[in-house]
Amino acid sequence: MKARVFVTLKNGVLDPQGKAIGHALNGLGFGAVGEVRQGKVIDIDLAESDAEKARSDLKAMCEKLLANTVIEKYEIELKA
Amino acid sequence: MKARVFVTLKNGVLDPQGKAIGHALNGLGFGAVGEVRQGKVIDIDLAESDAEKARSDLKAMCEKLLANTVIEKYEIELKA
Amino acid sequence: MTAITPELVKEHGLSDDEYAHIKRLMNREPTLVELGIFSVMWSEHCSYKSTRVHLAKLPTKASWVIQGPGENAGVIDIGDGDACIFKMESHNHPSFIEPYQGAATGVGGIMRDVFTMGARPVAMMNALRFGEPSHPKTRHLVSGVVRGIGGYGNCMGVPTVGGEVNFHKSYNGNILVNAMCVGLARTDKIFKSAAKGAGNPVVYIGSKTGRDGIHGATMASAEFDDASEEKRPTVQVGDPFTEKLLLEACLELMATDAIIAIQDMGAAGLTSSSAEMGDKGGSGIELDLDKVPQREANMTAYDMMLSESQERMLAVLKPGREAEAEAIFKKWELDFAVIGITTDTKRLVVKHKGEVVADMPITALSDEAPKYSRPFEIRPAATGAPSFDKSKPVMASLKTILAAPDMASRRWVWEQYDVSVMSDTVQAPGGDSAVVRVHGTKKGLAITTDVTPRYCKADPFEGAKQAVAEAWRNITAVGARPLAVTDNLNFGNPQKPQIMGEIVAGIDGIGEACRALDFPVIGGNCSLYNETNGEGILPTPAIGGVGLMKDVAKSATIAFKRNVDVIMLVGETKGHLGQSIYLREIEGREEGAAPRVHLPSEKRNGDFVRLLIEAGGIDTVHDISDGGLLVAIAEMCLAGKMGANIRLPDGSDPIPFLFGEDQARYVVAFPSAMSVRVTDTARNHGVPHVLIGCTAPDKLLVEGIGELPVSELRTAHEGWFPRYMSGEEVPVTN
Amino acid sequence: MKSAVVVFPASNCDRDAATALEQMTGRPAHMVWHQDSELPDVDLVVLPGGFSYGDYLRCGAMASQSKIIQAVKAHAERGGAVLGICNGFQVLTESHLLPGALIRNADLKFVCRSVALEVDETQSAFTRKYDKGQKVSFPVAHGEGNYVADEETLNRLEGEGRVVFRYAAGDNPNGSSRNIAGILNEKRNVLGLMPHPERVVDPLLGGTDGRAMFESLIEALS
Ligand SMILES: Nc1ncnc2c1ncn2[C@@H]1O[C@H](COP(=O)(O)OP(=O)(O)O)[C@@H](O)[C@H]1O
Ligand SMILES: [Mg+2]
Repeated sequence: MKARVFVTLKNGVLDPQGKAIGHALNGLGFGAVGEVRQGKVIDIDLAESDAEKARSDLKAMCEKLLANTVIEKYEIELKA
Repeated sequence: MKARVFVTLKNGVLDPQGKAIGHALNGLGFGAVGEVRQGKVIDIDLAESDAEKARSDLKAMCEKLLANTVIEKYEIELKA
Repeated sequence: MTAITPELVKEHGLSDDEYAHIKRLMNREPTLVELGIFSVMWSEHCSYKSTRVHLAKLPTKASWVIQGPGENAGVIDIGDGDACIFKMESHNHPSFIEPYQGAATGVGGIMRDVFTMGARPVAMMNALRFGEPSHPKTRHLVSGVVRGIGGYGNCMGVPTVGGEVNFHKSYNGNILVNAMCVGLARTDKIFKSAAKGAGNPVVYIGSKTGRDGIHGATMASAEFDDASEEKRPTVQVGDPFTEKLLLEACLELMATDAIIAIQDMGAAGLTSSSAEMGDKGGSGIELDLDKVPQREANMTAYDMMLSESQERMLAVLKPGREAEAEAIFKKWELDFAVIGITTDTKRLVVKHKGEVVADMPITALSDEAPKYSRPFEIRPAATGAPSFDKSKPVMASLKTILAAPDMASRRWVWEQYDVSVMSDTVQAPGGDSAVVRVHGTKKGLAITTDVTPRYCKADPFEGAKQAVAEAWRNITAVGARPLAVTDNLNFGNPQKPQIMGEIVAGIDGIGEACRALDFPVIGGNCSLYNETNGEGILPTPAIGGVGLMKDVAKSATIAFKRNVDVIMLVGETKGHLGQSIYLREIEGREEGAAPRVHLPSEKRNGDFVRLLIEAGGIDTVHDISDGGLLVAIAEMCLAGKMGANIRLPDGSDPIPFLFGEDQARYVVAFPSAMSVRVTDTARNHGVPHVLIGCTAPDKLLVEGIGELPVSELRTAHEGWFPRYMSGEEVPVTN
Repeated sequence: MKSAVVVFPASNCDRDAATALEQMTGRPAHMVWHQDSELPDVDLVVLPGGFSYGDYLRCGAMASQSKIIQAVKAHAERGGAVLGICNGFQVLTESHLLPGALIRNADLKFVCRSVALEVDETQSAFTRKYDKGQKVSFPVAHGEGNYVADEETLNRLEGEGRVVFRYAAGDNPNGSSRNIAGILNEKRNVLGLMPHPERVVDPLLGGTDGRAMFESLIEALS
């Protein structure tokens, strides 16, 4: 099974990278660009066929390691 | 309009981060974890109502700035 | 089996004659894998086929040289059982394609060259040349290269302590990224690459092999990889984390006596490392590719032999020591595999999936590799003393020069490098040489990289001499004794007689200067075919120099230190403006003869300056290079946060005197009480010298000419780089 | 004072910390491998600077999952002193031994230079030999030293005198909230800071302003 985990900054947490990207895009002439936030996407191959189990494992991985829940939130997406 | 851009390493390009994360997850007891690849997700607020135009702008942003097309590929997702 | 067509031969960069020679050596048609192996081993990069005959003329010996050119890096004896191991290498082309990864893997590669010999890297340098600032790619390249160097070196925990940055339009489409690594080992613990003896296990350590940077990738992807949807990226991605583990694991293994030979997998990875180890050991090597740790599925033998995946090493162990070695690499969580064995056949035999895919005499890859005496044409050197406008205001010119892209402070660059990790950096970037203490002792290494490409363009021979002389001078200026150099010869296409002429003259110039200064060449690297649209880059033979001082506490720095110190100019000033920064930045011309280096004067003046520093009490020295005397003094004011009052000697012509780039000169400052002793010593050594003023608060004043607050000079000097990089300013220069 | 330095894969200021400790205390520090589950009997544990696990994912994240961290937590729990420098500070926030987080420098660049700091708090084992408000100069060398925490946490840190070092006004190298350079835990026995005190104990290497931190610890813990 393949899983995709999104780790993004919580609202209100400063995002220097996103800010810099937004600034650079405006500078390149993309005037319609407003706020930009950057996060991580982590693609994981999982040798697990039970979706329930996979989801609960992924949740544990996020809590333990993949996200710093002080400043980040996460979403889990399971694929095929 | 909101857009989400995924920037990930092309296949075959070494992903040191993904490799280290996979290794760490295995070490934490998540034995089912196989290959891990890490990429970026960039969320963009766009003051643009024409989806066509938005998509072509986003493509230009990816080519120009968001993705390093020598080693990275990108996907664009438009949301309402 | 794939038939070897003429197209395939051509795509492998081999000429018809070369291919005919291969068939003779093999007594048959090579297999595709063998063709690939020949193509990389006979490439310019691995075989030095255009330069070998000329490089042989360089002086490489001295009583303190333990290892000259020929191993992964050169080694010198620095006393007390300590050895210093260093080397410089280019990563020009990859850095232009992908500046971050190109520069990062360049740093990683040169570090492996040094630690494969048993040394712990202790300092990094980087010599960078970019296109003109107004070129649309330049800013992006500067940003990526500097981040890449920092990204890799900082993670490794090795301080990056200096380098060079130049901008010139000749590099618009072909930047130069030369990185130098300096390491320390014990003289009795130096590791080499000769795989002596038969029946010894060949082990693979480090990262897994992927399809990174495979040569002839266009061909290969069509031939063997119809399944893959994307064109294979030829860019290698660096993994400094793995390299750091590899460093620690190798040093741990080296502390045992299990290793017979070890060699990093650099360009042409498994191929060149195994061929070179077999060649040097006079043995054969048999590899079983099924045992190679692989990152991707379905890798072919061709892929594996030609892969340039980073962070890998090949070692030959004493039989029976495999388990011990494996335990060390397991601890550091690195791949370890026995992938072959040494033999007494002097052949490289490669097996894959039960088949022999290559079986070739190793000498065919080394001794039999082509060696060319290419035709060359030595272009006459530029001559003449250019005219200049005597009425241009000196102080305004000084300010302009200090803010010129080639002269502005490089703080923006070096602040992105960890300069003080390892707690031995006595002099960080900003001075003449970096000074790094030998851990746990009072001794120090002085390290510099130098070359002035515009001189080399005007006069390849004198320019190359000057590069060596300037390196020697920079080391001397901190009070160290120059010991040896590594070079990085960056030139255009050697198949053009004019370019080949630059190469030959350049090597001759280096040779002459190194001989005269007792400064042997112990290693180096050639990067040829650096061209933009058929135009060669400025000839750029970068010189990395290393020197030794007995007591780092005595090292001199460029900063003025006390008010009313006497300022002395050492060396003869004729006011040479040809090819000077003044001429280029103020008059807008690059012309005239390059300054000549009179090597005996260089040696005499430098030995005198070093003597002063070593005797103690003299702590302020700066050599005079780009920009001439007034620029050197301004730099000393800036570093010392104080000013100076300068008086021109009677009868001197201000502009040539203040901005001329005559060689073999230094500025020295000391308390007036020492004047008599210093001038007497100078006289006794026959060293031309003149007292030209004294230090002062806050202002740089040239009597009868003008003055400027040091703060104003600082704004000019510090401002350009950050402003340019933030995108505010794109000046048109050179 | 007995001390230990934890070595994570790709720590790179471990030797610097050990050298400074030995120079200041006269005895060698124990080097402790991250896979070990026990600490030797020491007064001070140092989590050194560097790039543990390459700083991949997030700085300090993977190191915070190392076996030894349980022992470090127990040591702190018992009142033992813990000093996290640079990457060590990041490990401490990732292990929740200290509040908040360290994110990318505001200008996104790695920065290595000497910065001016103010000692804000001298009521600690780490800083008792400094004067309150004293200006000192330590080098920084990091890409992610931008301290963030919610307002409540920041107010609490300030209110409880747990902000120990601040970047002097105008010399904040990373955009850190309220110029915070180093903070204490509630029990005041765990200090994390981005600047490197261990790089300023030798006059030949750019200053001695870091010595007072080691002298404070020696006095407090011996
Ligand atoms: N790429 C770089 N990385 C680090 N330091 C650099 C770099 N380029 C220049 N520097 C530093 O800036 C200072 C001035 O450089 P340069 O003018 O080339 O010196 P010099 O004329 O003495 O050879 C030196 O201390 C040098 O080490
Ligand atoms: Mg100099």
